[in-house]
Amino acid sequence: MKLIFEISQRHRHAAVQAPRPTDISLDIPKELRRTSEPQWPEVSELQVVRHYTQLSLRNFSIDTNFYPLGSCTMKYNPRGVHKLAMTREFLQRHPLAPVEQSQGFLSCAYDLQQMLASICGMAAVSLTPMAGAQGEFAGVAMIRAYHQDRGDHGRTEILCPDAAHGTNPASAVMCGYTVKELPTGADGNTDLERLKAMVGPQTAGIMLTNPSTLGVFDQNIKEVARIVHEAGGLLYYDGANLNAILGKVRPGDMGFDVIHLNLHKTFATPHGGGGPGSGPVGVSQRLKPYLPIPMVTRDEQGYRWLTEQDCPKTIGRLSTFMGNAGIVLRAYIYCRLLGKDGLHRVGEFATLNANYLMVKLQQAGFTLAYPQRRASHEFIITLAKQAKNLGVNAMDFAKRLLDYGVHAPTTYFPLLIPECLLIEPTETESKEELDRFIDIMIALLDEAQNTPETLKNAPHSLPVRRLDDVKAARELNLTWQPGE
Amino acid sequence: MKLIFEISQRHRHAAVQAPRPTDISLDIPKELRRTSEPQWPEVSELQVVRHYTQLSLRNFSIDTNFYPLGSCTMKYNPRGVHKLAMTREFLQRHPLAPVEQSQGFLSCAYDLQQMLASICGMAAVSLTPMAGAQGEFAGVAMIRAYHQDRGDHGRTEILCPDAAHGTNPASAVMCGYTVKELPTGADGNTDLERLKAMVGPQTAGIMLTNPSTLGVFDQNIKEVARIVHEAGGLLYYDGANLNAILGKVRPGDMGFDVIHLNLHKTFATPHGGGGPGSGPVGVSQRLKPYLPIPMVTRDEQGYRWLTEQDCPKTIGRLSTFMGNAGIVLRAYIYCRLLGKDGLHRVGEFATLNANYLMVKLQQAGFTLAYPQRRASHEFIITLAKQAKNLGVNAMDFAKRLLDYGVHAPTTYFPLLIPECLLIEPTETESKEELDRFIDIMIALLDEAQNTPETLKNAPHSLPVRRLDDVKAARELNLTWQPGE
Amino acid sequence: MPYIPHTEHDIQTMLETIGVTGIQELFDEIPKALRIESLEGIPEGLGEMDVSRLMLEKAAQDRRGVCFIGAGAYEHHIPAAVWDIASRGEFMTAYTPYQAEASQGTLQLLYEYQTMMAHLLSMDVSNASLYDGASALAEAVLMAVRANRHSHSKRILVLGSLHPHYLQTVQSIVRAQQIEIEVIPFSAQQGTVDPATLAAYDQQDITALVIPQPNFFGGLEAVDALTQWAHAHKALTIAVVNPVAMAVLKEPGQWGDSGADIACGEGQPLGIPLSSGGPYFGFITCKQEYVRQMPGRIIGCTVDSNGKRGFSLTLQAREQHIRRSKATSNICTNQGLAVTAATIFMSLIGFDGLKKVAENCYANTHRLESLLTQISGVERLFTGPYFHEVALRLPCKVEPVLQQLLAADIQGGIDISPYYDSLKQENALLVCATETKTDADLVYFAEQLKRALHSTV
Amino acid sequence: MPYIPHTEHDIQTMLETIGVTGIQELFDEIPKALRIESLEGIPEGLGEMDVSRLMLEKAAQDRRGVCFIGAGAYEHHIPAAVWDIASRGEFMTAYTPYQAEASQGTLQLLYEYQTMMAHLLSMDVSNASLYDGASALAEAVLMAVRANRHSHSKRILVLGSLHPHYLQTVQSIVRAQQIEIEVIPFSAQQGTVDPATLAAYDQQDITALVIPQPNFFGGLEAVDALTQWAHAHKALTIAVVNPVAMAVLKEPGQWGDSGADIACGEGQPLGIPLSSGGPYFGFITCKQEYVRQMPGRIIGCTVDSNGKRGFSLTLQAREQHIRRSKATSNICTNQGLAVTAATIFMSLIGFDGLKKVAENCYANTHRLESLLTQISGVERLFTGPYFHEVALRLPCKVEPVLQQLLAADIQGGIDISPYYDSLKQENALLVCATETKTDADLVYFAEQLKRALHSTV
Ligand SMILES: Cc1ncc(COP(=O)(O)O)c(C=O)c1O
Ligand SMILES: Cc1ncc(COP(=O)(O)O)c(C=O)c1O
Repeated sequence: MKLIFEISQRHRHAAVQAPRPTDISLDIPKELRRTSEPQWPEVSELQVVRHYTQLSLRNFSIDTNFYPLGSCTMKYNPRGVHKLAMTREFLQRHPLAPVEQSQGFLSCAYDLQQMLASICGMAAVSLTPMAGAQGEFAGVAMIRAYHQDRGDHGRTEILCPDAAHGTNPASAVMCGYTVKELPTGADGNTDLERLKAMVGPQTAGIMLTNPSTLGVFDQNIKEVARIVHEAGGLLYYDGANLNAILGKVRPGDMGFDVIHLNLHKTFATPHGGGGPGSGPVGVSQRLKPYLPIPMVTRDEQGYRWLTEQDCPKTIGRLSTFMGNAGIVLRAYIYCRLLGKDGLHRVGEFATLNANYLMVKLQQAGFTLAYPQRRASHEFIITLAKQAKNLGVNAMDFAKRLLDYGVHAPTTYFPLLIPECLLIEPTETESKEELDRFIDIMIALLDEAQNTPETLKNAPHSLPVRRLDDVKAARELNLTWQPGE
Repeated sequence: MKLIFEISQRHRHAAVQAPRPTDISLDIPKELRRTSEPQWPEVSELQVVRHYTQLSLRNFSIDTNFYPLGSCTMKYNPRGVHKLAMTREFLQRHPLAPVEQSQGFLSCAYDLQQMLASICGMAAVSLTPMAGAQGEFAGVAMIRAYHQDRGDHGRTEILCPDAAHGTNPASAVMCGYTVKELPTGADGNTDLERLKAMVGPQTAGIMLTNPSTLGVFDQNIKEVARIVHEAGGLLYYDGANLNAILGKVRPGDMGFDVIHLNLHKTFATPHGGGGPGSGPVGVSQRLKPYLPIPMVTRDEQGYRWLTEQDCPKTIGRLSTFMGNAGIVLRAYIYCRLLGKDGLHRVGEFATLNANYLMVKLQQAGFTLAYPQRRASHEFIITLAKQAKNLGVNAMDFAKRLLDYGVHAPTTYFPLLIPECLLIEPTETESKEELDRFIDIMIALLDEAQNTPETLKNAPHSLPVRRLDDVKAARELNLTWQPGE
Repeated sequence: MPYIPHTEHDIQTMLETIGVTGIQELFDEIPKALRIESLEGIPEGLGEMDVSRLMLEKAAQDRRGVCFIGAGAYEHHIPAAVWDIASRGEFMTAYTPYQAEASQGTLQLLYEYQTMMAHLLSMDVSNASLYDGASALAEAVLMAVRANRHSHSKRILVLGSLHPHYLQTVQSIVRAQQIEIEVIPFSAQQGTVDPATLAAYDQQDITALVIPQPNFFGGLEAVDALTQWAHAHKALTIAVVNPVAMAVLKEPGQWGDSGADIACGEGQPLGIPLSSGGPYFGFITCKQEYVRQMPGRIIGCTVDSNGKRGFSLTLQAREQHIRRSKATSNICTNQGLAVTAATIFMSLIGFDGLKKVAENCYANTHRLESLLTQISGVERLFTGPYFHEVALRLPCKVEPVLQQLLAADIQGGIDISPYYDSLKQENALLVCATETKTDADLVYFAEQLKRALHSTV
Repeated sequence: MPYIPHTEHDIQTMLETIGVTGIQELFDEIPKALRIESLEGIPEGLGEMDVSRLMLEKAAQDRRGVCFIGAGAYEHHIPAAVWDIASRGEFMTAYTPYQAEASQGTLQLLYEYQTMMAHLLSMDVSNASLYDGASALAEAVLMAVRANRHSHSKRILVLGSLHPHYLQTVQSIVRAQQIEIEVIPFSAQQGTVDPATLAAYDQQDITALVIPQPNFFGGLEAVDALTQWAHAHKALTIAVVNPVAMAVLKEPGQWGDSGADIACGEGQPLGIPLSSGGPYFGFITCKQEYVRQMPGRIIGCTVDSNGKRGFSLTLQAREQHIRRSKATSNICTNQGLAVTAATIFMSLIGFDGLKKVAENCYANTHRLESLLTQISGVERLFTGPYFHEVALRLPCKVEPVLQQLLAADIQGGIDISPYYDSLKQENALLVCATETKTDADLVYFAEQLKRALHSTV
């Protein structure tokens, strides 16, 4: 397909979109002014509509495809949530609009803070982090602020399991910590002996997600909490997997001191081809003073902002305004739609779907990473056997699935399981859809045995065949140039 | 693809969409109550979203394809128009809401009446007809009312050219008239001698469109008007082709007494897979008393409705309320966006595109129906030669175009040109798009000569191959039955 | 240039290709005297930004409080997904599906629509839409005249409790075809037609009987007896029904012994916003034997040249583009997009949901009626069961009361006295409370009505 | 069950397959003591209809008049097509394009975005977005520390005229990494930084200099001289710019002799609604030589196994999912959909349109300034050119005046005195009038301000 630049014509434009020319001439010194024109497309409105509509058709999406993408919680995000968050008045509200004309939005933010705190079993929540990773940063920064505030300056390490998501260690480093990798036990639980050996006065904290990215619930969690706390460290909960346990168990009760949530996984924001998300942080009582600002509070006059004046120990501001307010609205609306019982069911059915799929795939001949364990909302199969015997690896399975109209599961993550697929069906998919997926997986197994080339050369039916990533990185072409 | 019924599961539903159950029991006599359940789909919200999104992908549309569909004016309808017409307050306005709370909508309707009247050169406009055909009905009904009002009861015939759209004779018949078909001259103009021979005291009127559906402007129009008027008949203008002459010539000035417009062709309403449209009628002074109600007027208190009380001679009401009000809004918004100059340009560029395409296709070896004439906004090519020599007919060309991602032109209409394609590019398509179409047509000509089977078996790349229309009509299957 | 992509260079190249020197030359076949140079009476064009502002200002003038008006258009909850999907470019900007292979999306959807409507009404077949409820009834009348081979009178009986705008529309549309419309008066006490009234026509040749259910006052007609009478007298039965009411009321296919022959109505309650009266859509369904008399487009299921299932327009020989002056109707453009929305709506709400909607409408209107009739001087105009609309008698003229309610941000129904000679002296108010109204809304209405009456009487 | 498709029958079959008797059993690995039976503190679920009503009530509380607030978020016209297309399910509900073959739509769009941003700023390369303007600057600072091989101090100079929230955000984010932020005071008269002030740092090891253009007060910094100073002292230049202003102001790639090294900023003005501050998107661009230090996702153009052009994520070795603790940033989810909208916006508006937007913003704010400073006691706080924001001095405290304006439905700007010690006594008001304001709006503002001052002073 052509690039928008390649359908551009000099002096064409979508005329009604620009304001009228002004007659005022710009009184700006010459040396501060632009002199050249950028190579932007010059196209008509129909061309724009057609081009981007056509582009959209070259995507998989939840609206068109099943997406069993582990760790990503690709579930149906209600259209009603999106539409209401896009209400004209909400879109038009300036972030610095006076509180007198903002009570509607502020009340939603306030109520969401309360609801999330109670869902997580935490004392307070700040909504400002703009994605999971920024939530992690905020969380670890609070751990740091806590230790420093107590004059406990020797704590320089954060522990992360080897199965942790890449953002965990990256966030810890951004907070000035050294990261130590904690190995996982053969049963998928934390290896308590290794943990005991690794904690000490240098330990600022540990970052965990439970259920972990291995798709199992760490049964030793209370013990882990005890060990880390006794060593003076704090526990960080990566809430990316909250969908698994919504209404079933609360991170605060497990012993965690701080948590971030991914509103774009669990709370109804579609992924938008990469974002935006929102990563609120919740904390136990002792970390409350350090929460990032702004937050919303309520007094006799109504709802108002909490800023650094109200929160002198805050780790500070993480964005120009209050983070991804529109995503906050979506989460609020989603919570109100599902309510107590609806949220409770999310974890149940996400878990039911995952366990069903796991059992069926095992019956179909796939190898589970943790056959002894229950699946949480996700589980792992390993294709190590197929890779070795048939020369068909996890990536080949993934690409071939695309030909069947199913998005590939997460591949090669967590890193410790060779040739793995991390599969998360979510609660919004029907049994028929799962059964269809199982049938396809069985067909793939058959192809792997009989026509392995079909997999190795997949995909066959997409707009492009397998892409040359090496060339992309070697001969960097990141910007279209005229005459290309 | 499956039908929605085929993915249904007993007791599944999109739960948040229904209100809560009530505790009131229905006090309705048993014999008035429903006892059975219809076979409706029972599906989840995600299933609905995915099913209908997937279905949408099996359509051609302006947003995805070039649509040179003669007589249909498939141009780009600005997204801004749609969005503004979908403004919450407009959508929520009840048709019987008091005028005090309706001045916004009423003012748009009023202004549109005025603008359309001036565009057409007519004295007054009623917006109520719900599509072109209902506009025709209203127009002919007014002609009838006029004659009857004058006690002129002997006029029983309406003349329609053989090239007329099927709705013209059908509408005349609905108004109780006999239709006489008027042959077209070899040059595409009305055959004046035949006309003279056909008019008389039995002539109620004539229905024309100019430029005609042959894609040429009837140069004898003033003469036609004189002949019909002298015979005591009135002239009806089918405004489906108004896009061709917007701002260039006004039907009122040509001598027409009544006109309908297709707002869904010329004034920015997309076709919606078959509708809705809107077919306002405009009339000269003498037909004004008969306009269908309701209309909008303005006095000191503001805007208000005109009803049968105000218009005792009206042909009456044509819909429950005021027709397709939302389409009326769209036309108003479109007129305000384009304004005087913008509307003026529509006809110019629609005509430029058509003439360019016509000349290029002729150069490429296609046979024009009227090679001596200018194209209006559309023109006709005839594939009679190809049909005879190569056995490849207009339908084969049409179906094969689909494989190239271009919607087929109108085929086999008007009926008097054998194996014809009626081609209307519209003003919103770029020269590049026209050039691409020309290249495809050349390729098709080549295929017709060298691999005619490719055309005869087309389409090849669509969701279905050529459909069996005979079976569809013979073994009627109009309703899915459970267990099918 | 707004929405026109041509650059100066394009224009020059194109003109050269054509062999003319300017665009004006392309119009040289139009007699000079007829040509105009510019459009008068049209303001200068505005940018999208300015028009947006203008339209939002206009929209603000139409702001309104709680709406208790029904009378043929009903405020219902519309799931966000309905218009989100219906507005996809591929549905919204597609043409009528004449090129079936390039329109399988719309065609399959319409086939699903036909199925849902037929099943909802227990009728055999449905078409793919007509304009709206009133014009659908007009088409039903014309269809009955064609279909009833036993009758030659072209006389149609219509219950007087039919929506007055429907009656007017039918009259406007069938007038020229020598069809006679006879209105049967409704009982002043019940607000419905007593089947016994029909005895007056026992000896006449009647082509069809039109039965609204519920009727204009929300009242419920004795559909079985009426249908039986019609069939006994070789007249066809035309049902005019509210599709939401069909979730709880006996559906036309079950009326009498053999069911109504044609059932039509207004589709608006199925996911279409009020939007000042349109675009809505009319639905029409009938018994299989009358399908060839059906007006409008019909989609059929067939196979492609590989034997694969597909859909296409069928029985086109009924339509104007083939049959011209002998077509069953002049309709061409219909209400496709509204039907697209309605199909998605029906899939989302499901029959179970539709039933809850109907029950809530019923409950709210009955609760409202009981609140309002507790106000002294306010009473029901008629007795008998009703669905989600009820006619009340006020102790004073209706208009001034409605004006006062407006000031309290209530659109309190409509004054129906002007519609009927028999109600001229009655101060008759028609109110409706759909599932969208909360109990607080109902109570607020009652309070405000009390207050308004207090200051008016 | 809301959004859960399982029927009772499905559940039973699935449980049997798994071999458990109930869903609860699936949680049996969770220690009993930890399990909860229900969620406290969450209200009962509501239907979509009830939630819609609730949200519209809340929205009504946020209704507002004309907005003259800027300060980092700007009200611009957004063509309807922008969000109509961006909201298509295929864009909105797609995941991050890790599976390139199934994501060519998003990937090509992002490649087009990168191109447009790079060209707009005359920089070599752009990434695919960061969170927002302030956090983008924080990332730029971290990037500069990694990229500047000549400097070991981790000392960053920041012009004091930078948006105070940007400064705070940078501080929160880089604090733990021993990076020192030094703020250069702005001239009390000009409201910009005099390049001569930098002489104080001539002898120091400076890693980077942060230059906002326009600055927080709308003022224009001497970008050439500042850039020259930085480069002469082996410091990198980080530009923080408003993308709309780039239509008329010299773009970072042209600053000084060799251009800024990194240019970043807030993307909101490019088609993103105000929406309470987000989701917006941060953009970041740099010279080719620093691309491997870039944070966030980058799309590259490549070929498929048939040699056909295609797009994929590239340089992933910089990112956390590959490099983990050694990544250039922790960012993962970014602002994809906002960038989708911005790309469509830029295509629709074109550079010519963007220039008209910028010129209208300039004209409106200058006209507003001239109207307001005609009011006695109101004057400019600083001299010198400004773009579409201007700081004024009022004759009295700002807050009460703003409150009075609110009553006239005007959001009259923000009180910036609290942000700076040097402005504490100044009654400083920052106002902005974008292209969305009409002349009538400006005149109305002036009238109301006059009135407010009259009653306050
Ligand atoms: C387990 C886990 N942790 C953290 C993250 C990071 O969240 P975000 O992408 O919102 O920054 C993700 C998301 O991809 C994740 O799956
Ligand atoms: C020439 C002509 N006349 C009349 C009509 C009928 O208009 P409508 O489809 O709006 O009823 C059409 C539209 O198809 C047409 O092309």
